Amino acid sequence: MEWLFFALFALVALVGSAGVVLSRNAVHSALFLLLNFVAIALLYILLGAQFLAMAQIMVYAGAVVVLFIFVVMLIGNDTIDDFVARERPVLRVIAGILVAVFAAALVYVSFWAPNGRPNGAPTFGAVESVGELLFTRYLLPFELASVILLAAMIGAIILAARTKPPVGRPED
Amino acid sequence: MDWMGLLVIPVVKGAIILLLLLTATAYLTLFERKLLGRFQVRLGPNRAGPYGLLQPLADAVKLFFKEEVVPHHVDKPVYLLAPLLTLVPALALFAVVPLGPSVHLFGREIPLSMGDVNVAVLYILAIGSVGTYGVMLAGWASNNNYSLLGAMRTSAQMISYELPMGLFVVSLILLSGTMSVTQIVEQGRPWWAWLWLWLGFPFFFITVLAETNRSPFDFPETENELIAGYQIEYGGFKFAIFYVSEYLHMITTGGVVATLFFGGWKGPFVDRFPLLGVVYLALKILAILFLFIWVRASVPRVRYDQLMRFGWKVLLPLSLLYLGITALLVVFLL
Amino acid sequence: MAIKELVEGGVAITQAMGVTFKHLLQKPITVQSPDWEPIAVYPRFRGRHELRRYENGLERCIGCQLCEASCPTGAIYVEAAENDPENPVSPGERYAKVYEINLLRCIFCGACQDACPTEAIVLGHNYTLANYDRRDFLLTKEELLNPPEPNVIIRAEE
Amino acid sequence: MPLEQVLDTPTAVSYTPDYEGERAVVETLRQRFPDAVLATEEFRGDQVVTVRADRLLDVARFLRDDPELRFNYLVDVTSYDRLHLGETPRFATVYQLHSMPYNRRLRLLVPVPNDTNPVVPSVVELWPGANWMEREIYDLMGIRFQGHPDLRRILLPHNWDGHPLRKDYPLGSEPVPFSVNWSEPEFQDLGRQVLKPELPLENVPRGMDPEKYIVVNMGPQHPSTHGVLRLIVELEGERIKQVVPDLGFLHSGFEKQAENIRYKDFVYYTDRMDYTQAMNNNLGYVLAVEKLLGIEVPPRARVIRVIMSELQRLAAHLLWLGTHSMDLAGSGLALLMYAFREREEILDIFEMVSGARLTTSYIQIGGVWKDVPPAFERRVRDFIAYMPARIDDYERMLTRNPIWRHRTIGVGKITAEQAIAMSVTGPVLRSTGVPYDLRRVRPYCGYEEYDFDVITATDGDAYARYMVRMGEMRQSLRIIEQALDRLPDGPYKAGPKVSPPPRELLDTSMEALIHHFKLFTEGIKPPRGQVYHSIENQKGEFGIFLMSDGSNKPYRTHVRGPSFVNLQILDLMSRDHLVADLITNIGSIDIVLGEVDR
Repeated sequence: MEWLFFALFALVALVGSAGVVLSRNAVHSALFLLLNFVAIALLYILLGAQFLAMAQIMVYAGAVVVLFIFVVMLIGNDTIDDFVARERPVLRVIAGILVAVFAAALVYVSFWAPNGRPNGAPTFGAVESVGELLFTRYLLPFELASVILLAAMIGAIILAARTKPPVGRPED
Repeated sequence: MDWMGLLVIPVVKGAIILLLLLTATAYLTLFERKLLGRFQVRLGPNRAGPYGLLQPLADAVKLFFKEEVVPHHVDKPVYLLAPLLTLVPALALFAVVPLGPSVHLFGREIPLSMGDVNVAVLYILAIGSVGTYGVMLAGWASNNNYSLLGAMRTSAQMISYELPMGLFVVSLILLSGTMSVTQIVEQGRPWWAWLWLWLGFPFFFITVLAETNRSPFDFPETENELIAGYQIEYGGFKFAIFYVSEYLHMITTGGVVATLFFGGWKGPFVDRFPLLGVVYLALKILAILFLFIWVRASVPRVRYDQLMRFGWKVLLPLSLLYLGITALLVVFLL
Repeated sequence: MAIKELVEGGVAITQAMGVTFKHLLQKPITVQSPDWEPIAVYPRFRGRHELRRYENGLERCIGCQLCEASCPTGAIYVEAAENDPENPVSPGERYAKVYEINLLRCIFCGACQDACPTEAIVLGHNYTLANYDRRDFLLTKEELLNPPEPNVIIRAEE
Repeated sequence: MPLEQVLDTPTAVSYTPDYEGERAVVETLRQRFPDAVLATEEFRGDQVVTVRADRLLDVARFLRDDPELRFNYLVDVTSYDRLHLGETPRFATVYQLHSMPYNRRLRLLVPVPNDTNPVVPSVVELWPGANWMEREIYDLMGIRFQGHPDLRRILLPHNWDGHPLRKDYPLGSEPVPFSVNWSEPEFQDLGRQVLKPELPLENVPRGMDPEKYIVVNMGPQHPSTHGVLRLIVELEGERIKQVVPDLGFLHSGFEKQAENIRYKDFVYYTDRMDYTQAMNNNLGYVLAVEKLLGIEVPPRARVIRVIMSELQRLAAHLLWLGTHSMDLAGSGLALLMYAFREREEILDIFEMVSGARLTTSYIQIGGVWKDVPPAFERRVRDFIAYMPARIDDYERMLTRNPIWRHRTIGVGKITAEQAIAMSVTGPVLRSTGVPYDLRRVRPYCGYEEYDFDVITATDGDAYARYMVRMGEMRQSLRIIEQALDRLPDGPYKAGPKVSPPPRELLDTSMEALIHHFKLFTEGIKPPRGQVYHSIENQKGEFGIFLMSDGSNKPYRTHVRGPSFVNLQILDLMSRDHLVADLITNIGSIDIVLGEVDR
């Protein structure tokens, strides 16, 4: 029974990722990405990692893709089409490199990497284990990531603050 | 395989809950119109059936038999997908709300909730955050300046208010020590914990109003500015889905609030008559819905930029402060 | 400062909610017209036109066409004719052979009833004037002489 | 249209009309501009100076800027066509000026030199408020204004043929269907006509860039434009770059209408111009006709008129409060119904006295239509007794409500100088701190005898306008109470020359019957001349310019509507604000499209 669900969700994830790259419309791409994220979240649930699944939906579906769509809505579709059309040769080279890298990764994972469920299966993906790992083994990357995010946030605030403050009631 | 436990019971339970939920939604529209009418010293709908009880049916029939129009300038797949994307999260949210304690039926113990996930609180937040899509995509796919403005407002609003809401919920998790909604309801709390919880309730309620797009934060629609915002190009059945989702969202959020802050199904004599729990929960939800409508009758709408400023400059610091104090309380008192 | 504002705002909103709650307990002001309750109007209410008669059954209208002349929109049409002395329609020399009012043009200003020297044309109390056909808005003399009973309560002026 | 120039307009307001000073001003003009002043005239207390068109700007600038004169407020600009008067040249433009610090009024007549291509200099550079008024003249009379920044048609479609207010413009009409002509072909398919849909022309106004910014049509079908107002709004995100109002969807041509009906018949039309102001508009028109006739009305009529006028002001403020708060809140806010409940009470009183709730036509030439019924006084006293508590309730819902304050404070802020320069009147002007209220400045109906305050605020924003209107409601109650206390007995209308004689007399007095017939067939015939009279209605200065050629129909009737003039300031108010503020601003200006579209 489990493999049936796995096959289903994996297929959906694949269709989703194919849709991301194949659709010409940026919002459609983002929607396919959403589909992909949801499918992957479901795969996490199959693995018993409910917390990861929820985090996946909350962070990626609830925030990241929303922001993608928000940006696309703000700048409009046309600009993206122009961008693609104009810079196609460069993009092809970059895309080629990326495809090569990912293909190599895929081949490595499929044939040489350790397979199956990670060890410590019962607590895998539970809140406690994730929290513990984050604050012990992966403390440095965790802190680095937060510093980078903080820097990005400050940068965004500075960029945004350049525009006029909203009129209406003067600031208290 | 335990077909009974795995398939039949959840399906039957789901069907019953769905039916109840949809009926409740239909009557919530009547409840709101009646109540709003009384707040405005008028009667509200009273022509369809006794006391207007058939009004939801009349509305439904009207909306079902309307011509289905798809304007030629819309992005058709997304345009059609958007109403569903609002409906599904609103429905899914209710799955983790425990309706009452377990009942014994046909020699089985049946918990009165769809699923008892141990990360239910996170589930609520996650599903709530997905609810943005319907509105946002509806606004974008309609290809209309007004709906686009509505969609942009909504997405910004929902993202902003999810943060303080999430932080309040985190405080709650700290206080309860669990992420399972069933356990949050069932475990006892010391009196100071209740008091502290209720102190934070008004602010949490504000974030809930913003998340459900209720007045005074009803920006996506803002009939006075953006006419109907994201719904402007929708009519008939598709509009009905938006309409139902909105009210469904109110009920499910009411259920979540009642569960998290007011002890869910708990009340006197529940241990002897488990089904009484459902009644208590319904009453608590009703009280919260009353509050929703009361606020709507009483205050003007906040302006969009002020809403954002309030969210980021007042609610977010407040929720952080609340979280900090909760942590201290938990460490020293629990 | 911010906290003071927050508290004051909370108090003000609570006050506003208090006002609405007070009204929740009051009796609704809705008048369920026309199905269950009639509308109360004052005697001077200017509704659908009526032509009056004297006690003895003679028509008050003497066909002087003053109403037609005073109408600012030209909604009245009067055609006068000589009374048959044997069988008079009205007490004067002449009477209105044709008397029509086009309600689609009428603005219910009451100039006709002010102008009428014999108080023949008056604006009655009927306000339910909706119809399905434009022709039905053309009030003939017959309809004016036999007005329908309006579903209203007349309020006291005293 | 922004106000580029720095305005050093005085904002003080004098409450004593200086009629002597007006004569002195005419004398000053005569001496200072002997070549420009063609003629002077005094009629019914109005000072009229005829000025040569090529010297208009010099004279006007002198009038505005001279420290002894300071005619800082351009009340009205209009025009007339003298074709049927047999005078040359054919067209003339008319400027009503008011000096706020000295409380003097003056009318400038400017004969337009060329009959076939009439052009006069524009006064927009002196009084920016002249903009729409001049556009209206251009549209309806075909006089062009040299130096006008944006001379386009304003009310009629841009491809309209001709200028309707000219005397030789054919008067369109449509026969009224009766049974005698019902079978005529033109009535055969009445009500079944199917008009071919025509797409309106795409007209993005000059200076707007739909490629770069969002350009939206707000209206003509929009819930918050209070009628068929179309605003073309250019937005950067939610921020407004500019607003261009497109008017005329409800244009009914009431000025042309007025010229072709008898004096008394136009009273019924004044109800319908601004349907929230029936009593006040009746009063404004009737007072102008009475001024033209040179008659006084009996004291009882005067007091009844004051009561009605104040009740109407109150009713309209309530309507404003309800709709404005709903604009800012959505249909849920219960305040709308509370305000309407009280307004219904006032409409009940109107129904009691006049037989109609909205289109009352109660105030008639020479007095009022009928005496008030016996129950009237008690009814009004009841009303003014409980009303203050109700106003407290409204204030409890809004005045200190943080959301309401955030939505209105600082929104649509204008300065006193801007408001005066744009000819804005009423609560919008008073909210900037200028205590200009015609009930005090140019008292009519005996307003000088009443004790009331002119409510002002200082900030000139939407909140200030709200506070001013709330204060005015309370003042109206005060005035009504005083008026009830002094309601004298006696006749309620003037003699049989202007008002129909009492009905009882018709059966007994032949003379009364003759007067009755004469009044209803011929009407009244005022002497030749022209007057301007204005009153303070709930929205601002409502003025009537009347010209009589001695016949029973006015030769020219011009209405100076406060909604039309006040709406001009919308663009100035709304720039750099957000979309939501545009709604606030429209609501806080308080317009009625029936009058804006004229």
